[in-house]
Amino acid sequence: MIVEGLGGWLSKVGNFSLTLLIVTTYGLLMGAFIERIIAKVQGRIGIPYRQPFINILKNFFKRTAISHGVMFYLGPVFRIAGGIGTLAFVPVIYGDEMFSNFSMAGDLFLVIYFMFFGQLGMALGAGESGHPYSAIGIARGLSQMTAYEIPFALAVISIVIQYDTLSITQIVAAQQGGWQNWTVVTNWVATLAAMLAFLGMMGYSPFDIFLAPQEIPIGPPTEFHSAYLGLMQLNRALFGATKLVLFMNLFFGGATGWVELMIKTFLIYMVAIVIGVAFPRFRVDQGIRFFFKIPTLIGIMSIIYVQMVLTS
Amino acid sequence: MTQLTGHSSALDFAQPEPVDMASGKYVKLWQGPQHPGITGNMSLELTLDGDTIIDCKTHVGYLHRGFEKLMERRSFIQNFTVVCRIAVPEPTFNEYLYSHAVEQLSGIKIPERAIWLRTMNLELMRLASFLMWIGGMSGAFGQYTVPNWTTAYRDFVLDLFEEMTGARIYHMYIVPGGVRAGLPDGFEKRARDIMDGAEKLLDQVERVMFNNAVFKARSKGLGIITPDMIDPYGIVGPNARACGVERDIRKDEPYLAYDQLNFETITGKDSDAYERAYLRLQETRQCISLIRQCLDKAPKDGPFQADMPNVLHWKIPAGETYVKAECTRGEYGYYMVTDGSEFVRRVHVRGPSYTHAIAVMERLAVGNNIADIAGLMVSLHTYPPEIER
Amino acid sequence: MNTVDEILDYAIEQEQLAADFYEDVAQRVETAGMKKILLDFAEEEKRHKKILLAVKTGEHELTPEQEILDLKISDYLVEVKTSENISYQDALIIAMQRERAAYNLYNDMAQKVPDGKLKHILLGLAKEEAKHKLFFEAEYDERVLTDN
Amino acid sequence: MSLKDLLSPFFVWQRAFEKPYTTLRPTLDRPGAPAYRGFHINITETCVGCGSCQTICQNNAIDMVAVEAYAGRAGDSGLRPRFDYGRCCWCGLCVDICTAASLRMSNEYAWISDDPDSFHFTAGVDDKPWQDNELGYRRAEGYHLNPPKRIEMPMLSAQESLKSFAEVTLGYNEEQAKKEADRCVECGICVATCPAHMDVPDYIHSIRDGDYEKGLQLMYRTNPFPATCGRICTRRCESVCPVGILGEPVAIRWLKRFIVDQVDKKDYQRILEKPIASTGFKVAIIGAGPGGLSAAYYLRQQGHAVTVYEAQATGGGMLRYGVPSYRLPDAELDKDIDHITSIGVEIKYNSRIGKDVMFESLLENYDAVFMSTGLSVPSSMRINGENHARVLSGLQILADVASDRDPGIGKKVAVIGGGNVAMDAARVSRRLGAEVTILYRRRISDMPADEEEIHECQQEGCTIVPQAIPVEIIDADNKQKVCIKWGEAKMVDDPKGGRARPVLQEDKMHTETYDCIISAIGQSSNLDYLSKELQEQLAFEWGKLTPAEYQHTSMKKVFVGGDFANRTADAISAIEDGHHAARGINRFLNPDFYTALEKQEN
Repeated sequence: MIVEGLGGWLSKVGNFSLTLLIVTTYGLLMGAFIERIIAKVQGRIGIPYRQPFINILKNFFKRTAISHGVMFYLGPVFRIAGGIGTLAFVPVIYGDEMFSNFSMAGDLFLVIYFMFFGQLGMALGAGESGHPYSAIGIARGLSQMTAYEIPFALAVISIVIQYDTLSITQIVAAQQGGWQNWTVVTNWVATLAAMLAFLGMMGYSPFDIFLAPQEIPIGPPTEFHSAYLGLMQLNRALFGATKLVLFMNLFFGGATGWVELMIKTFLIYMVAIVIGVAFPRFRVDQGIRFFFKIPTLIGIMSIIYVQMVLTS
Repeated sequence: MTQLTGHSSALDFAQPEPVDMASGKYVKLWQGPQHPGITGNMSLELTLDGDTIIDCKTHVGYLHRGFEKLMERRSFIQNFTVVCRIAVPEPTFNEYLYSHAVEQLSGIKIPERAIWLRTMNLELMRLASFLMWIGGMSGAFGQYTVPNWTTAYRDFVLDLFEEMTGARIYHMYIVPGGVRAGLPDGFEKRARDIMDGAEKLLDQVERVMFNNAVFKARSKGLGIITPDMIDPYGIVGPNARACGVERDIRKDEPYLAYDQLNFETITGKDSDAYERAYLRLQETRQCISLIRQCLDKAPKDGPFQADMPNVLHWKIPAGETYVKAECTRGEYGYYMVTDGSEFVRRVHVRGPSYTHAIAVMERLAVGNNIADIAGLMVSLHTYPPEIER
Repeated sequence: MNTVDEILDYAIEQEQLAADFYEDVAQRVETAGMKKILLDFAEEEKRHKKILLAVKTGEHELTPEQEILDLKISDYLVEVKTSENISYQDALIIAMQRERAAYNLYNDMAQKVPDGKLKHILLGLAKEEAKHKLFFEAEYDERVLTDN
Repeated sequence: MSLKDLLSPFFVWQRAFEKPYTTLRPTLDRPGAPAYRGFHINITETCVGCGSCQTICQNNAIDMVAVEAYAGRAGDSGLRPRFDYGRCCWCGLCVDICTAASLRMSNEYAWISDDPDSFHFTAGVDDKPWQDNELGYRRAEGYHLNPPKRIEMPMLSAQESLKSFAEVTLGYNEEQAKKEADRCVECGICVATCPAHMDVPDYIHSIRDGDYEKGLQLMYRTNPFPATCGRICTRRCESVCPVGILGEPVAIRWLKRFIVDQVDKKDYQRILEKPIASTGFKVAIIGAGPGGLSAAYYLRQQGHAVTVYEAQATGGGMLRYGVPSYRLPDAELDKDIDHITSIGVEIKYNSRIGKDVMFESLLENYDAVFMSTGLSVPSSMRINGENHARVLSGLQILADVASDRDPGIGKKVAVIGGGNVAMDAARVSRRLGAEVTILYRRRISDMPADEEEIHECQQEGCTIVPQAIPVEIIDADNKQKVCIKWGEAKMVDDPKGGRARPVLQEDKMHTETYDCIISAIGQSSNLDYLSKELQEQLAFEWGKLTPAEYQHTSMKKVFVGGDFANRTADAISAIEDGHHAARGINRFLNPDFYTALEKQEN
């Protein structure tokens, strides 16, 4: 029994490693593809598909010569730990034992925690650099996160109430049997709130407040370099893809195969891009005010909607 | 929202109370000299109260190449390769004004064709500069699509320059005595094609950038210049025109072929960042019309250079002159003193960025959010290289 | 003088005589420079002789078809006599006129013999002399007729 | 916030379905514009190494470096521009100023190399991939940074000039001279070409500065005949002047004349250097022509006592008797000669060596002898009838006119020859009222005379009949007349190169009658004053000799110079011979000083 349990564990770890590899690669490739789409809008040809891989490899082979202290370097490590942690509890392919990862009864809470974890690590690391711009960037990033977490949390609460479960696998299971069962149809109010939060989460215009190079150029991508920058880039692909998978699972019926996953995640991603290339960036106060207003309102409405319409 | 610490209005020039940094309430932040939100190597020393700027000081000196001094040690012809570097995005105005000053002092009269080619060259430069500026304005507020379009189109204009002058940026085309060459074969058609494309592009830009909720939210009401600030601050060009002051050297004191071109001075109402941007968009359209007029009217042949002495030991009689032209940012001037030797005694370059980026910027920045500094600065259209000649 | 060899022998002898002539004049002129020039002329004649010897052994072919430029300078110059203080101009005139005489001689002879090997040789010799004449005439044109 | 403002931005997506602005491989897909100012090309064969590119470069990115292959070429400094691409700003001024239009730019703009030294290269010499590029920046037609046309010399009109022997050229005024001086690019190629190595760029510079006294000082360093040379110099300098490759060369001769014209004769003593203290050595000079007097001047400057022996009644030699006064007025020649005598050179006129004074006695009484007796005997045509009484020598006519004698040429004359003497004889004849025909055996372009002289000659109404070979002089019916028979020539190219040769066409003969025929086909030397032994000892070859270093002959004390000792036979060469011989004589007289100096240098 113990041996069997250990064996199961080991195979789970192995399976997760494979998932990790696939999701990361997919994340990088999709990143390049999205870059090319943005480039097309901007009238350019864009980067080759291999570019994200080259960037990461190059950065990994670089060494750093300066030190800002241990926490500074732990920042990116925390960050990727957050990314891997998030993925670890998100079932990627519904109904496939191999790609269900460590999905369990309360994984939704865990995932939301992990999503926050990386950001906090980053905040500690970048804050360690001592540059005022870093502090400003972190303050901006955290305030925006707080702002979009509210509608997102409200939306999640709404679907938790709707499906009466905290397990992502079960939420996906509840949406099986056709598109009419997807949350986006059954609970479109929560989906709307979550998708607005998603815009903030992805950090494209008009919510790229914490990256804003014209305003605070000394943000994390400038402060970190060499392998640490590589870790961050890797995380961006991994974490981005994981978030998409999570959104797909929660609102768009999950995926039963890789092709379905790719199509769905890509389309979800495109929501941020379609808006991102068209608008300039909000000022930080404008951005936060935005989330506190409409999305939050919609989030509250979604709970009311769930209570009044769906569960009654 | 614009609240000036220690100042009652923009025209209050009293020394402000020093900020009590020891209180720990404030943060000092250096925006620049290496900063994507600054239009060149320049630095703004910002004192922040939270996200709000309560004091702004402009620091220059990072870009000092001493052109005015360099020119005193170079012959008159050699200088013409130096001056274009004073304002990188629009070198041609420097070339023209330098050449014009030299011609005035040495009594050279340039031929008709050179006058037209110069006018066209200056307008093409204005177009290129405005296209880049539109991109900068858009980019400063985080919209990255428009910059890609306009810089691409600027590149097409630079292609025209490349054909016409042999170089993309430092054209060195307007030489004392005239211009360096006539137009190459087929230039006119290509120029007209690009003008048509640029016109279409500007419509697109207006639709995407100016009819944009977020852009309006960011730029409206930002950095208002009132008409009574114009004279005390020496504000010129679109910045002044945007608040309704009709001031354009092309109209007021026509030079080159401007008196033969058909155009009206464009003015705005309230000079905030949006108004200034919109005014420049209209001026960009006007540029296209002027270039077309130049293409129509410029003589196709004839000399393009006046009779010149041997430039290797060219001496210019003692004298002094001030010449000016309307560049994209307003009045650009060259004050030149010669002493009869082979070298210029003194050159002073008056770039509009000096007032715009220092006095005006320092005053307008106060009370604004740190996020708006880049947009504000770009909306004033400043070029740090011309502050430090 | 009816065989090819005889003609060639005659021609070779003539060249030798010319060389002897220049050497003889060289003995009599007073300036060293002029002496050197005349000895150069003699050398030139010896070179001609060598060519003819080569013709005789068959190592060299005469080319009667070849067109040789005739500058016709010597045709209209006065006769010059050799003397102790002969000038360079005069020496050249003498040389030109000697070559012209030889050319005329071979040419005339060629007119008198029937077509065949002999005629071929005679015409070839005439052309050879024409070449020599051109050499001196070109020298005259180059050095003497500078301003003219 | 209107709905339009929310939706309108989405028009950005329109662009996504259009062709991108960018290209995949920019440097390959998009070559530079045809007139792009890219990397430099230098056609080193046409380049003369004037260095104007180096002068104009505002960044000192160009250095002129010696290139073996072009060393020692005539009219070529042997230098070629080397570019330092760490400094170059691709302004193209070097292309604009290039006098030979050899420097240009390719439209190549991308160059990657891991060898930093390869960005420092001599264009056209160091192999670069763009050297044969057809496209790139060239100087536009009609664009000049240096006026291509020279300032016209004010001259008497042809009608005016025919009336008298007054000087034809009037000289620049100050404004004209300064303008012309301005055209000089100060390359110094002329200095190397000038036989006397006059410091041309510097004295032209002194004109620009308005410091004519300095200009005069500079000229006297190498040439004591500036007034003369400023009028009649054969100016080989101008033939190599790089400004003349694309335009007209700088009028160096007229500028030289301008300087002299600005300085009054009486100021010469004050301005110019005085001789150093006497050395006690005595030097004899035979012939008061340009060679002899030049040697006399520089020897006197070195403190030696100098005596010049001259057979004629006045000095100047060929300058006085061979050059008509409408080209060189006597007063100007006197200006030069007077300064030479004013520093203490003694000239003994009417003293013919071999008759009045014996050469041997000079050898005995002087420490060194310099001979410069020139070419004074007219060459003969060696055609029949040449000794006819109405066949005159050009030289004789010029000498007669110079000495105010009537040469008696009549009303219709033929001049034979294409040199300067022929032109002078023709123009003098025109002034004497004759109708002149010039017969020349080659083409006009082959004439050895100055182009200017040929032009002026035609202006003044002389008829030039080119490709006319005189073959015989025939007695005319009248004793006062003479007939000439001449044949037309056709030009035949020399297969070995060299100039085309005229070949007489015997079927195209003409016979004309003239009042006289002036033969001007060259001169040779008259060495009658030397015994045969001496001629032999001095190694004269057909009237000429080639001296050793410093104009030294095989005789210990004897130095030679001037027309009979050089190939070029012009005034400036004679002047340099004299100067050079003066240096040689000085070394010869002070051997210890020079050996010590050389030791010091080594």
